Amino acid sequence: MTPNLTRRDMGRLLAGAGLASLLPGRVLAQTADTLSIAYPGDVPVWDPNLRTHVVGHSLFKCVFDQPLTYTPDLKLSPAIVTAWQASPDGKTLELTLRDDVSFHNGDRLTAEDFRYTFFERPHAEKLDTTGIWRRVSDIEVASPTRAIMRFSDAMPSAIPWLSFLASFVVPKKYMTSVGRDGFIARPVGSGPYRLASYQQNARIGLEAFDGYWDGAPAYKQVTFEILNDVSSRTAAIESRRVGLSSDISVREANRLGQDPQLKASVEPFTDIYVLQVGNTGGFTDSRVRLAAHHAIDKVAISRALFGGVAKPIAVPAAHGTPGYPEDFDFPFDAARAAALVKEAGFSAEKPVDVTFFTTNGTFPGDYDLSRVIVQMWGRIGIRARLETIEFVQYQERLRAGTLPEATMYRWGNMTGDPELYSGYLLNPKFPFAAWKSPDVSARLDPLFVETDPEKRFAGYREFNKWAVLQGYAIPLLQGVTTSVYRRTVGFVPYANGWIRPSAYKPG
Amino acid sequence: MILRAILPRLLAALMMVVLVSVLVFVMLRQLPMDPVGMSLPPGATEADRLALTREFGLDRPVAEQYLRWGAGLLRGEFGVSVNLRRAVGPLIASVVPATAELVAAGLLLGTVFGIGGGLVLFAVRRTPWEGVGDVLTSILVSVPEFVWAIGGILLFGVWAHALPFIGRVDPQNVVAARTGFMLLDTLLAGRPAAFADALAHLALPATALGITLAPLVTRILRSSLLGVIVEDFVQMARLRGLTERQVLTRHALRNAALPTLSLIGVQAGFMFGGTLLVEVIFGWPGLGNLMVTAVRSGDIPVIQAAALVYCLGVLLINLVVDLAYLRLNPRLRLR
Amino acid sequence: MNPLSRPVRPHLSRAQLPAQGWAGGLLVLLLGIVAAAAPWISPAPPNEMDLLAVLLPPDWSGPGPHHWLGTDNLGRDVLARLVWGARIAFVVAGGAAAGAAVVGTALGLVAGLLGGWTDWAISRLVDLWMSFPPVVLSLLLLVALGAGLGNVVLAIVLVDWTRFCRVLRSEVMVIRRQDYVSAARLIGFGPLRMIRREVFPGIVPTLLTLVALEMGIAVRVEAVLSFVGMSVPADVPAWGQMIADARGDMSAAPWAILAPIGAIVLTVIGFNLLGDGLRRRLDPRLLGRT
Amino acid sequence: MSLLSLRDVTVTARLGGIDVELLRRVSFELAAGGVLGLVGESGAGKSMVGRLIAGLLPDGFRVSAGRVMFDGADLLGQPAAAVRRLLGRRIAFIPQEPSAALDPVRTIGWQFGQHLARLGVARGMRPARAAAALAEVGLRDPAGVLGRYAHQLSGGECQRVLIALAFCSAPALVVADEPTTALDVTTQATIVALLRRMQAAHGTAVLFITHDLRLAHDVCDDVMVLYAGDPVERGPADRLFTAPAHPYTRALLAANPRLTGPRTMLRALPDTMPGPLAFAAAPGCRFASRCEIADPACAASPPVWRLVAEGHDVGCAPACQAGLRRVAAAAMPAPANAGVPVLRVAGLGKVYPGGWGRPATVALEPVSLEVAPGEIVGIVGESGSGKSTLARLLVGLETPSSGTVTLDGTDVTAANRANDARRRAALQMVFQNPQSALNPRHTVNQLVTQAMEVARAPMAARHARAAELLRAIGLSPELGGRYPFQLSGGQRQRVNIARALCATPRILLADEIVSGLDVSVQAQLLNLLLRLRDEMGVAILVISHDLSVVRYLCDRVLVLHRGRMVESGAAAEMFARPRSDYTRALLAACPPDPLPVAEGMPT
Repeated sequence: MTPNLTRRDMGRLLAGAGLASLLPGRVLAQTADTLSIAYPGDVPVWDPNLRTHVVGHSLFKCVFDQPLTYTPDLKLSPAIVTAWQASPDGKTLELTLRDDVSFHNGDRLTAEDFRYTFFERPHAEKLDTTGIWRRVSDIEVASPTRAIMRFSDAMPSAIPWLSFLASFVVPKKYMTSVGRDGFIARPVGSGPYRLASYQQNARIGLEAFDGYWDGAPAYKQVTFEILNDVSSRTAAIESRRVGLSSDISVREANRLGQDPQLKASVEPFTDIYVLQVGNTGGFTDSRVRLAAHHAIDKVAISRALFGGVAKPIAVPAAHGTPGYPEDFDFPFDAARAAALVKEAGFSAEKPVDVTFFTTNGTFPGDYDLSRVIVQMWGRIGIRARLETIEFVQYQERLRAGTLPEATMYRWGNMTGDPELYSGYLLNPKFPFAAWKSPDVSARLDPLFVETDPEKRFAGYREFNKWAVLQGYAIPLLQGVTTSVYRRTVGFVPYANGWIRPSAYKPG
Repeated sequence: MILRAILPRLLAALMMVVLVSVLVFVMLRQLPMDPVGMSLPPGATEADRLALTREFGLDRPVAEQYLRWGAGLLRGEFGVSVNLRRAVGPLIASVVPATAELVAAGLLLGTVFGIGGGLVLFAVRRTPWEGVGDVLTSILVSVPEFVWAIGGILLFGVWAHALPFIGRVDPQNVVAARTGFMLLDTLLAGRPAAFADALAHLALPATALGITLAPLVTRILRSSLLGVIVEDFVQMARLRGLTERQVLTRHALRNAALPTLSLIGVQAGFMFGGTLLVEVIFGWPGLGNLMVTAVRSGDIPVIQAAALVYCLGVLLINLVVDLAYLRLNPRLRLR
Repeated sequence: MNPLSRPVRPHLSRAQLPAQGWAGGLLVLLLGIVAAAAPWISPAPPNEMDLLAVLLPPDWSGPGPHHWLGTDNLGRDVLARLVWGARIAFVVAGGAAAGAAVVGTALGLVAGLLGGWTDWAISRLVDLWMSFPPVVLSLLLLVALGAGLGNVVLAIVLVDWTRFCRVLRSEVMVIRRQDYVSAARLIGFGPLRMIRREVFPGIVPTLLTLVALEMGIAVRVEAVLSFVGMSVPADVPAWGQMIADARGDMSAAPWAILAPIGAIVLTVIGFNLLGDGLRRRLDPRLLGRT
Repeated sequence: MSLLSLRDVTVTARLGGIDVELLRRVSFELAAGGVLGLVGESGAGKSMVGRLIAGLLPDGFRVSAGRVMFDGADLLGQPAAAVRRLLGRRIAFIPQEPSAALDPVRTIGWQFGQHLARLGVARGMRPARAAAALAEVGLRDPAGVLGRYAHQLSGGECQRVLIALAFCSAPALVVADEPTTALDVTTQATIVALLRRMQAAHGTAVLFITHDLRLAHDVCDDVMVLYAGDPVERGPADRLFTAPAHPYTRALLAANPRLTGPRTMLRALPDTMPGPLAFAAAPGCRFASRCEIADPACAASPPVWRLVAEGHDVGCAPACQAGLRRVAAAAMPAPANAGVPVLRVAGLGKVYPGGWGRPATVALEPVSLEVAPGEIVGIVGESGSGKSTLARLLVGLETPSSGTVTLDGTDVTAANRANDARRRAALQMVFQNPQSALNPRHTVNQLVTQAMEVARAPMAARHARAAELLRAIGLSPELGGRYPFQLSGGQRQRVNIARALCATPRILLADEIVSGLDVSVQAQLLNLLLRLRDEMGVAILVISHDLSVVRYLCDRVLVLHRGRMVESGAAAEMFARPRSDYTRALLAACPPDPLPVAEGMPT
């Protein structure tokens, strides 16, 4: 930071200023093996275990590796961990690690690093992973390629968690030698890319890691341009200043998709829009809650706001994930909704008053969605006072248990696991639950320790149906992930919304 | 002598800094947000929350929190970001040059165009063009700056494809940050192409900023010139045989510069804040983006440091303008 | 003495506003009429959504009811929102300007008349306030206060009272030095009568000018606050909110963003021209320095 | 051959849609090395002549007829650049407001250097040349002055700098436009002396523009009198002031209070000079409306020049030739008999305490005086003498540091509600500048009855009282509905006086109430004060820097100098035999009266 200018520097300053004025216009350099991506956010900090950060996940995933990963169509797939075996009581998990994985600094990745990442670090430092892996009592290093995780209580969700937020393997040797601050300044992972340059909140320069176990990525240079503003991201691809823009509005994506040089990927993914319901005010009456659900025309909303791409959901889970009961439907039925409201003693003339919290701009379309729902409710006798809050305030109210009747929220779950949907969203023991009633815990607690995957999934499907029929949550739509890119980029959409340049191949 | 003029102003500015820091601190304690809550991982318990609250010292009385913070400031420590878990000082230091560069460029553009406009309007006084100029400046001041920013992106960035509008420099032109000022760094790296690129990146955001300043400068300069030009000493200069041009350059401009300078001082302060919007729109990695992110995530240590830096910037600009004013206006100087 | 120098006419009622001042006044009047007549001239309720008719382009063809300026992303009639938005603009502008004027004038009068340490304290308070960039301050205030029409007005008042205070304070100081104030004192005027009869009438023209300018500023600020997502409630059709709503689709549906931008720019121009006209009639140099 | 001559120069401007001749057929000759005075009241067009010569008439003003010959060439026929080349070289100007005529943000040295550079003086020579020029005008420490700014110099010093600037190119002609008006009496005298010395030393011709008859008489060889853009009379100064031929010149002289000779009533012209917009409607003699010997033909026919004596001619309508009436000067009313003093001031003084590191300032050393009912007492002093401080102490706008003020036997020194009321009832002040003293937002009626507003008097009563007061001060009650800006300067000052009279005070404190007013209006107001004294028996404290005004009005005089009373006593005694050095210096600084005392006034 300290300007330390020599006389030679001054000479350069002057010469450069003179030269620059002679230069012709700029040239856009985008060669075949470089790719720049307009992306909506930065990592909080270059320690992947420190914070669980949804937006930063794709970025971490470029530089770091996860034990397990997902295929584009959301199949759990081996990564550093090639095989896993849980004991029947769910208290041990045996993992086999690849032997050909090395970190960017050349060190080999072994079970020691695994133990360090998922046991030593969470217990020694204050990390977000501390809470996640609380139930890990030890990790035994059986050999450099074999690790055995031991749990104090069964943790069936350990498998999805190994491919979820903050679960990135970090190099023990390097980390302990340079310390956390040194690591953050020069992060070393085993991912497909190494961090070449970094400007906080602005630009991340990545270089392909030739020694990557899964083969060096096709794009040798990848730059993430951090553009928080959606219209900037739109303009960035429209003007071809980037090869790929992620997370822009559905309509703009469709419009840009018409461009012969561009393609748009507009897909539903694992995030879900859900109205979190509070056990308060008018919503203490289940008839009103159910009426509120019946009154929402999800198909029309999807068509108007998301070009029909966002799939309506009947339970708080995405279609195609194990917890989704495809045989179940909760229909839009304004007449039935009106009847239920009437049964509860209200009507369009004498409406039930509720408060409705929404964020504005925290999630794509959040505010629009909320306003449309308010109008739909108004027709059947639920008069909602819409209040815009900041995301922080949401968190604060959620924790304090002072959320109102309804709150608009988009729940993210890139694993598709049902526990990470309704398991967290409705469990009154967790801070994420807006609805608090004991009957939920009674049904959820067994599922949290159920080790048989099939039983577990079936249990969640039943739980989801039950919860919706109680009106404990009002699921709305799946989120939509949008990307617009040059035709030549070779983009691969992921069902969980990941942006993974290492998977793209120019052509 | 200079010192005797500067010292009281410096002391006043210092007092203002202390007051501002108190105000920032107290105001932020009123915000309905829980920085710790935002910062907790999934599965965290109430005990975790309390532990983190203690760690950040948020359980102490506000006065004590302030004293701790203030003591830290004196040591050059701004605290630790709740969300990013790193020292706020270096974080701020890494973004301030970008904002400063933007403000400087905006000020330069606004002032240059403003003064040019003022001279033109002065030259066409009492002609029909004066009315045209008036209406034009009225329109210029009336359009909010974010409209200019969006319009600039659409027009020059997307449609004409002439200027970049993302960040400070293209990826292939990234150079090592030595001063943090991209224009300087590119030159120091001896890369004129990168310098030109940085300049091009600066064009749109700086214009969006400067375009709100220019008409104000134009107006004040014009009206000051109109005021000065009827003063006795200007008439005397004419009576000594000076041409209108000489009268303007030798006497009128320097006198009219005083109110213009005051205005630029006040507006530069506003402009410093105006960068916030422009930075968000142009993805400019400066203080504004940091601040907005921090507000979104309830990161109070960052918000209060950023707010303080904004105020410091304004106070610094005011101080500089004050001193320049002092330099230009002998009537204020001590004998 | 120049034979042509005529005494400056101090009366607003006899004001000869420059042509632009009239143009500005006319524009403001027109918008005022639109705002007042919104219930009668609006083609549709401003918040009525039609999810089957989102982002329809402006339609002028054939008979029957049209969306003259098209619809927005929620299928609301842009013209209807524009017309009702004029009301909000006037509420925000009027409320903010009145609030800032009351606070700023009161403090400015106190500071200018009492002088001494009171003046010192108020001036330092103003300095302190002004060291916060307005955008930053209003952002913080709105986070603290929460969104809402009243809070938008309050935030603008809290940010902008300093402008009134500064200008009017110096104006009061000038008047206080006038001999007619001493004369009135010698004749036996008490402080209140002094303010009411001698001082206040003198600052009224400046006050009016400032109010006009402030109204323009308030309309702008409302747009900026909406832009960063902190403004009026969902069911209030404000222009700034319209811009924010239309921004995501501005290439696909430019009418939805151009209409409110045009309305804002016209309104602000109207207030500014009016204020400038008033200002030019009074002292072209005093106000410009603030 | 004369250096500068104007031949029938007419300046026309378009005002309010009509062409107005602001100067009408002005002709004069100025010989090399001579001094020509242009005399007239404000608005007569004197300054326009200067601007005309410089070719710097305001936009929209043009010379519609005539020639301006300078050094054998017609200035009007030359391109602007050619005329400009003469400015600052052959033609130089000395301004009215010296402090405002120097660039406030440039040093004197810089401004001098610029001028010398234009004159072609080599860079290295300039400081020495400038210092020499400043030394010539009698500035001590010329080198020091070069490094200063205008605001660091006194008005007199600024004027010396400007005179040095004007003379450093050895110009053939210097136009001095009211060069001493803004200065104190004693400074005026030194500046005039300097100007004469410089003029004689350089052999420069001077066009001396002034409103001050006494000064013109003292300084000029020849004088031309202007009235409302018309030259009315011109001739050698001595002759013109001893045997004025034009009724206006005579009226001016009759309205000018004198420093010597018997005190007689001034004869004031009625009304005021018409403004430019009225000119167009007066094709004939513009003075006709105020002229006591005018006949109907005057207003229709333009003046005709006729020679009165060698080098002395008068421009007048035919009526003038009919002859002049002679009126004997009216005697002054006898001074009122002194009774028990209504105001008694004992040891009144004001010291401003010093602040951090600043010494205390003595604004007024203890002063004592008494004023009897119906008496007029003058307080004389230059700026900074403490006379305004004394006034403010008396009325209670400031609190004294020492001494007492007693009104009608009651001590009202302490500031409290009861004393304020007593003070208000007995003592009222007329402020110097009616522009500032009359709130422009109130009507005349409201203004003059302001005192009744506090008592919440009904409107009808106020209107009645307003009419009464307006009549008393010689204004038509019809003016009551007007605003101050709709009145002339003299009328405003009358309103100002009427307001002070509303509560029928026993003492009126008149602070410089005639400074800045034209002679004819001044005479009206001075006579008004005398009449008020006689009719109402009010005592008047007159504060003035003008000795002739004080001599005319006052029975007793107090002289203040630098916050100290240096002399007090009966007026007649003081003017005849001043006791203090300062008073003597003051009197010596005044130009002598134009007329030999014995001759009397032809009118």
